[in-house]
Amino acid sequence: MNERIVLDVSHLTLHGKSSASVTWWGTFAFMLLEGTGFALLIAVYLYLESLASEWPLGAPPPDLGPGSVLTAVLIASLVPNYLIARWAEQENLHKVRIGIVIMTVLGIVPVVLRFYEFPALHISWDSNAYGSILWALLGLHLTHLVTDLGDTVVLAILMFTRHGANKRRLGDIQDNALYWNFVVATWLPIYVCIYWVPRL
Amino acid sequence: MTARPLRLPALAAVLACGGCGTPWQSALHPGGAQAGGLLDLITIFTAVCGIVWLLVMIVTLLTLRRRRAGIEAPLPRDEGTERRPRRAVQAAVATTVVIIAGLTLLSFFVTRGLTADDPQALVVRVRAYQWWWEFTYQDPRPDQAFTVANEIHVPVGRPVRFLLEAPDVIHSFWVPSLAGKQDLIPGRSNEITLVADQPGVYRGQCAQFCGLQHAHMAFLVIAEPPDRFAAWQVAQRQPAPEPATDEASVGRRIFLARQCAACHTIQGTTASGTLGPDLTHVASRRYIAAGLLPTTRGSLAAWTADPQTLKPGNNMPMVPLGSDELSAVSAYLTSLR
Amino acid sequence: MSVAPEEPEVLDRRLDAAALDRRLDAVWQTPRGLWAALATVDHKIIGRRYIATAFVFLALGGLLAVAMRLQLARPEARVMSADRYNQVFTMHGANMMFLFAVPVMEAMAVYLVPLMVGTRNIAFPRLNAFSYWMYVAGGIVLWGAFVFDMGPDIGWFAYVPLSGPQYAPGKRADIWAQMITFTEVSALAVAVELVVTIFKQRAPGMSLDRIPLFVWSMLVTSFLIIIAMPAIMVASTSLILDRLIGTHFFNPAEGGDVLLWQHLFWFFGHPEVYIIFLPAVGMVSTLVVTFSRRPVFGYLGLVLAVISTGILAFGLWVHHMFVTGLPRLGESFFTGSSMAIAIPSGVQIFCWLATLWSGRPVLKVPLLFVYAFLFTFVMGGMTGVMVASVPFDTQVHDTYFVVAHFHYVLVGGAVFPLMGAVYYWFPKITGRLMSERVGRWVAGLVFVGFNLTFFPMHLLGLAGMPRRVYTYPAEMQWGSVNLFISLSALVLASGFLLFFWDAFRSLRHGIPAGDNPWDAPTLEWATSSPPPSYNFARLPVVSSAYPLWDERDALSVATGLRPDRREVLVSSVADARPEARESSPRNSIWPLWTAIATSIMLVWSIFTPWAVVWGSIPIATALIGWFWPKGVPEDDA
Amino acid sequence: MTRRLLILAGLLALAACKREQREVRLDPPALDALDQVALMPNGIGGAPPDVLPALGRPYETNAYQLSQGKRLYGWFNCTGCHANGGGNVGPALMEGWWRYGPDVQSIFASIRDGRPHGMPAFKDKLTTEQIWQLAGYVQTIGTYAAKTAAPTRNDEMQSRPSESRGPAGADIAPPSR
Repeated sequence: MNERIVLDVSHLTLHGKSSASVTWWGTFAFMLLEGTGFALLIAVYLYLESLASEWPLGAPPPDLGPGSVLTAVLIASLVPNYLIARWAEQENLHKVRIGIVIMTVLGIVPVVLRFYEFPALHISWDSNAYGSILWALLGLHLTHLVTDLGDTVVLAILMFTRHGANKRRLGDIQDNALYWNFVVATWLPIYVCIYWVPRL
Repeated sequence: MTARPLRLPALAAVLACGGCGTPWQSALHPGGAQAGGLLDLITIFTAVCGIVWLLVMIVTLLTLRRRRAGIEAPLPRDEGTERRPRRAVQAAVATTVVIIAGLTLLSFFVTRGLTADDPQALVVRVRAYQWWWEFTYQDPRPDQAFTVANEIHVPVGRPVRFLLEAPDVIHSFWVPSLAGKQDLIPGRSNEITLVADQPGVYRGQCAQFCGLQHAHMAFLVIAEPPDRFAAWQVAQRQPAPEPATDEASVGRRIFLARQCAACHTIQGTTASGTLGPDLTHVASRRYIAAGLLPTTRGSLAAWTADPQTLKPGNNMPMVPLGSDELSAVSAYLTSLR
Repeated sequence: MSVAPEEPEVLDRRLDAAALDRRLDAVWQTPRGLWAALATVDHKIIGRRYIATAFVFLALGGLLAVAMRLQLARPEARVMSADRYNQVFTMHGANMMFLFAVPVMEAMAVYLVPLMVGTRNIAFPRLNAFSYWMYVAGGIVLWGAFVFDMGPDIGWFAYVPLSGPQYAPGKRADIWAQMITFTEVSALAVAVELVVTIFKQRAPGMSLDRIPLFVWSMLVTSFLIIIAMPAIMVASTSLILDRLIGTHFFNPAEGGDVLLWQHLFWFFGHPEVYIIFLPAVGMVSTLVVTFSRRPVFGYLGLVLAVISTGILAFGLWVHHMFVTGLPRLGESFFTGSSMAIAIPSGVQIFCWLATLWSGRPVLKVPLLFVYAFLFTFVMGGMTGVMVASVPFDTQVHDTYFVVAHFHYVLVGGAVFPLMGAVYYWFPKITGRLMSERVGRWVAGLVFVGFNLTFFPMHLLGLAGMPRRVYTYPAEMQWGSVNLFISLSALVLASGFLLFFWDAFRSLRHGIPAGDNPWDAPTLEWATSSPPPSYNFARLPVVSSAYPLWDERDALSVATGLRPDRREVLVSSVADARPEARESSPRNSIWPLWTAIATSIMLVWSIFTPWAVVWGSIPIATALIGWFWPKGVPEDDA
Repeated sequence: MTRRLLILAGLLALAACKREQREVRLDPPALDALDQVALMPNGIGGAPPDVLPALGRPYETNAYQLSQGKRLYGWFNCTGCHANGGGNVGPALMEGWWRYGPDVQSIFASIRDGRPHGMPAFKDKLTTEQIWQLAGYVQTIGTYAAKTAAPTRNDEMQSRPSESRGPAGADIAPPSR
C-alpha cells in the first residue's frame, strides 16, 4: 500500500513517565486484579461472619500487638516510599540508592513481624472456617509482602550496578513504589477485619 | 392460574411426539396446581419469545434482499439515509424493554403465587443420600412417625411440606409433574411444598450432580385419595409381617445374622441399621434401588447378589451368599409387603 | 547513560522502503531454529500457536462430546462406566471453557489487536510468551491426568462438598483446581497485555471513537477477565486448601458454607459467559461491516451495549442458584437483572440488522456464519430470557433444557462467529484463502447439525431429563430423542472435521490472498499477508474508524522511529496523541523457564504444601533472569 | 538415559493409575481369596492373602478404597471407642503404635475377629472387602508420613488434624487415660 508521511515522532522521549509508560499501566492492571482478589477474600470473611452465631469462632480475638506494630511500620514506610518515588522522578541516583536500602529494610521488617502475627491469632487454619479465612488473609498479604520485597532487593542491587543510572530503571523504582503503596493500602482493610471486626 | 387455555395445542403436539410417552416425570404433564401454573408460564414465555424470534428472523432474511454476488466498493457515507433505520432500531429497543419488563413482572407474580404456606400441610422430612432417598413422615406423636425410602404416598388435594436435608453432598428434589425443583444442601435447611391435584404416579429424580450414581437416584410420588392414603399410612406404621413360609423365615435368619442387618432396618426385627434404606415394607414399593429395577423377587435376588454390577459404585457391598441363601433372602424380602 | 539516541542516521526517515524493511526485519525477526522458536516474543507467532493449540483442544473436547453421545444414544448403555462418563463430561466442560473458549478468543486478540491498533507488538510481549507456555502446561496437566484415569470427575463447576476432601478421593479434584490456576494465570496475563496495548499503543489519531469494534470488545472482555477471574482463583485456592491442608472454608460443621463456593464460582462463572461472548460480538461487528460494505450502524450504541453488558455481567450470578433456597426477594432482583441484559444484546442485534439492511451484503462464508449466528444466538437469547425467570428456571434448571440453552448461546453465539472469523482472517494470518466452496459445506453442516443436535434437548429437558446423568432408564422413553440427537451430533462432527481439513489444506494449497482480499477497512489489512515481523514499516496514523475505506489512495503514516531497536509508539488513552517512543522487549528464553518452574511448583503443590516454598525459588531465579537488564539498545531511555 | 527416564515416567504414571482407579466390584473368586490371611498363632502378624499383592495392594494405596475405608470408619462407629484416632474407650490409633503390630493383616484380623478387652468382631457386620478397606484406612491414621492417596479432613466437627498432616500423632497429645 502507498504511504503518505503525515507525522514525525522523532522528537518524542524514549521513555515516558508514569501514565505515559506501559509498565505504569501494567502495574495498574495487576493492582486492579490483585485488589479484586483481596476484596473477594475480605468479602468471604464478612460472609462467613454473617453466617456465624458468634464471632470470632471458637477463639478469643487476636492479640493486637504484632499486627498493630506491623500496621504502624507499613504506614511509616509510606514516607520514604514517597520520597524515593520523588527522587527517582528527579533522577537523583545517589538519593535513590539510599532510599532503596531503607525500603529494603522496611520491607524485611513486616515480613518478620508477620511471623509473630500468626501465633497471635490464637487459632490454626485447620481449626475452623474463622481460622481458615484469617490464615488465608494473612497468607495472601504475606505473599505480596514477600514478592514486593524480592522486587525491592533486586532493584537495590541493580541500583549499585552499571544499569542503575538509567531512566528506565528509575521508572521501575517509581512503579515499585506505586506497588508498595498498594501493598500498604490493601493491608489496612485486612487489619481492620482481622483485629477490629471481632471486637465490635 | 387462569391462563391454561393459552397452552398452545401445536406446542403440546410437538412435545408429545418429543418422546415423553409415559408422562410421569415431565414439566409438560402437570399433576398439580404448581406444575400447572409453571406450564402456563412456560407456554406464555415460549409463545412470546417464539414470536419475537420469528420477527427477528424475518427481518434477518429480508436484509438479504439487496445482496450482491461480489465485493463492491464501500457505500458512500450519508447521514440522511440513517434516519429510517434509526427509528426502527429505537422502536425495536423500546419494544424489547416493554416485553422484558412484562415477562419480569409475570415471573414475579408467578413466584409469589407459588410460595403459599399451609398449616394443614402434611410434613415429610427428606434426607437425600448418595444415591437414594429417605422420607420420614413427621407426626406430633413420635410413635406415629415412620420412615420409608424411595417411594412416598401423598393424599390428593392436601399440601405436603417437604423439609429438605442432605447429610452428604448436594442433591436436588425434583418432581416435574408436581412442581419445580429445590436443592438439598448440607448445612442448610430448605423446604418445598407440593400439592397433587390428580391421583397418579409421579416420578422424581435427583437433579443436581451428586457423584457416580447420580443417574440412578429416582423416587416415586404416588398421589391417592385421602382414604387410601390413610390406609397406606396405617400399613406403613406396622412392623414387618412375620414370614409366612419356611423359606422366608430362613431368609430372615440369614438377613439378621449376616451383614444385611448392619445397614438396614426392618421394624419388628433386630435389624436396625441406618446406613441403607429402611426395608420394613420394601416389597410394597414399586421399585428398588432408587428407581433402578421394578420390585420382583427376581430383581431383589439379583440386586442382593450383585449390587455393584447393577449400580456400580453404590454403597451396598456384595455380600457373599450361596444360591440357597440368596433364594431364601429374596423370599423373605418379597414377603415384606 | 547510554548512547544518545538522537543521532539522525538511525532514524527511519532517512531510509528508503527496502532498506527500512531490511533493518527492521533484522531487529524484529525470529531466527530459524528450535531455540529461537522457544524464545520468540512475536505476538503473531505466539498468537498463531495459541490459536492452533486452542483448536486442538476444541477437537479433543469434541471427541469427548461424541463419546458422551455414544453412551447416551441408548438407554442403560454401557459404552463406558459411570466413573469414566463423569470424567468425560467434566473434561468436556472444563476443556471447552478453560482450554478452548476463553483462550481462543484471547488468542485471536493476541494476533489481531496489535495489528488492528497499528502497533508492532503487544504490550509485555514476554508476559505473552509466558502466558502461552502456562496455557500449554495447564492443558497437558489436565489431559495427561485424564489419560491416566486421574481426570477430574466433579463437573466443570466442581460444587463442594462433592469436590471437597471427603467426597472426592485422590488427586482428581486437585488436578481440576490446579488446571484453573494454570489457565487463569495465562488468561489474566493476556488480559493485562490487551488492556495496556489498547490503552497505550494505539496508532496516532485512533481516538476512542475510532477504535475498531473488535478491539472495543476485547477491551471490555479483558476488564471482565481482570475482575472476574480472581473469584475463581480465590475459590479454587480455597478448595485446594480445604483438600490438602484441612482448612474449613466449605465445611458447614466448622463455620464454613457450601453455598460460598457457588457464590464465588458464579461470580466468576457468569461473567465467563460474556468473556466468551463479547469477543464474538466484536467479530460479528467486524464481519458485518466488511461484508455489508458500509460502516456499522450505531457505533456508539454498540460500544455502550458492550460496556453495559460487561457491567451487568457482574449482577447476574445468582441466577445460577435459583433453586438453592436463597431468599425469594433477592432472587427476583436477579431475575430483573438477568432479563435486563437482554436489552444491550437486543441493541447489538438491531444495530447489526440495520447495518445489513441498509448495506449491500455479500454472502461470503464469513457472513454465512454471521447469519447462522443470528439464527441460533437469538434463539439462545430467548431461552436465556426463559431461564432468567425464577419459576421457569425451577423446572428447567439442571436439565437438558439448560444444556440446549447454553450450547445455543456459546456455540451459536461464540463458535459460529469464531469460525466466520477464521475464514475471514485466515488469509491475513497465512497469506492464503480458505476454500469458499468447502466453507459453504462447513457452514451448512455445522449449522444444520448443530440445530438438529441441540434443539431437541429443549424438549428432553422439559420432558424431565436431568443433566449429567451417565444413562437413563428405558421406561422414561427418552431413548428415541436421544438416538436422534446422537445421530445429529455426527452431522455436526462431520462439519467440524471438514472445517479442520479445509484449514489444513488451505495452509499450503489455498489461493494466495494479497494484502486485503475482502477490501476491509481496518488497519490489519494495511500490511502484507502474512504481516512482516515488525507489522508496519512505518506506523499508521488514522483519522477515521475505517482508515482503509476513507483513504483509499495512500495510508497516512508516521516517521521518526529508530530502526536499530524494537521501538513502538505510546499514545494517550483518550485521543491517542503520541507520548513516547517506547522500546519493546527482545526475544527471551526466560519466560519459558519461568513457566516451567511455575508449572513444577503448581503440580508439586498438589502433593505437598511445602512445594509452594521450595518451588518458588526457581521461579524467583527465572524471573530475575527475565527482568535483569541485558545492556541492549532497548534499555536506552 | 532417555529410555530410563521414559520407563521411570511410565512407572510413575502406572502408579498414579493404580492410585486413582475406582474399582467398585471385585470378582467373587478374588473376594473369597481376600479372606485367606495366614496369621501367626498369636493372631499377630503373618502373611496377607496372595491376592492382595496380585491386585496391587489396593486397600493400602488406592485413594478410592482408602476413602471408602474412612467412610466405614464413621459409619460403623469406630469413633465411638477410638474417637477420630485420638482414642477414648479403645486405644488411640493416631500414635502409630499398635498392640497388635502395624501391618495391615493384623489390623484386618483385629477388625474381623475382634480382640480381647472389648474390641468386637466385625465379620458379621462388614464384608471381607469392607474390612480390608477399613484396615487400610486405619493404617493411614497412624502412619508417620502421610500417604498421597490418604483421605483428608471430613465435613464434620474436627476432633483431630487432617490425615494429610502426618504424623498426626505428634500434633495432638494423647488423652490422659
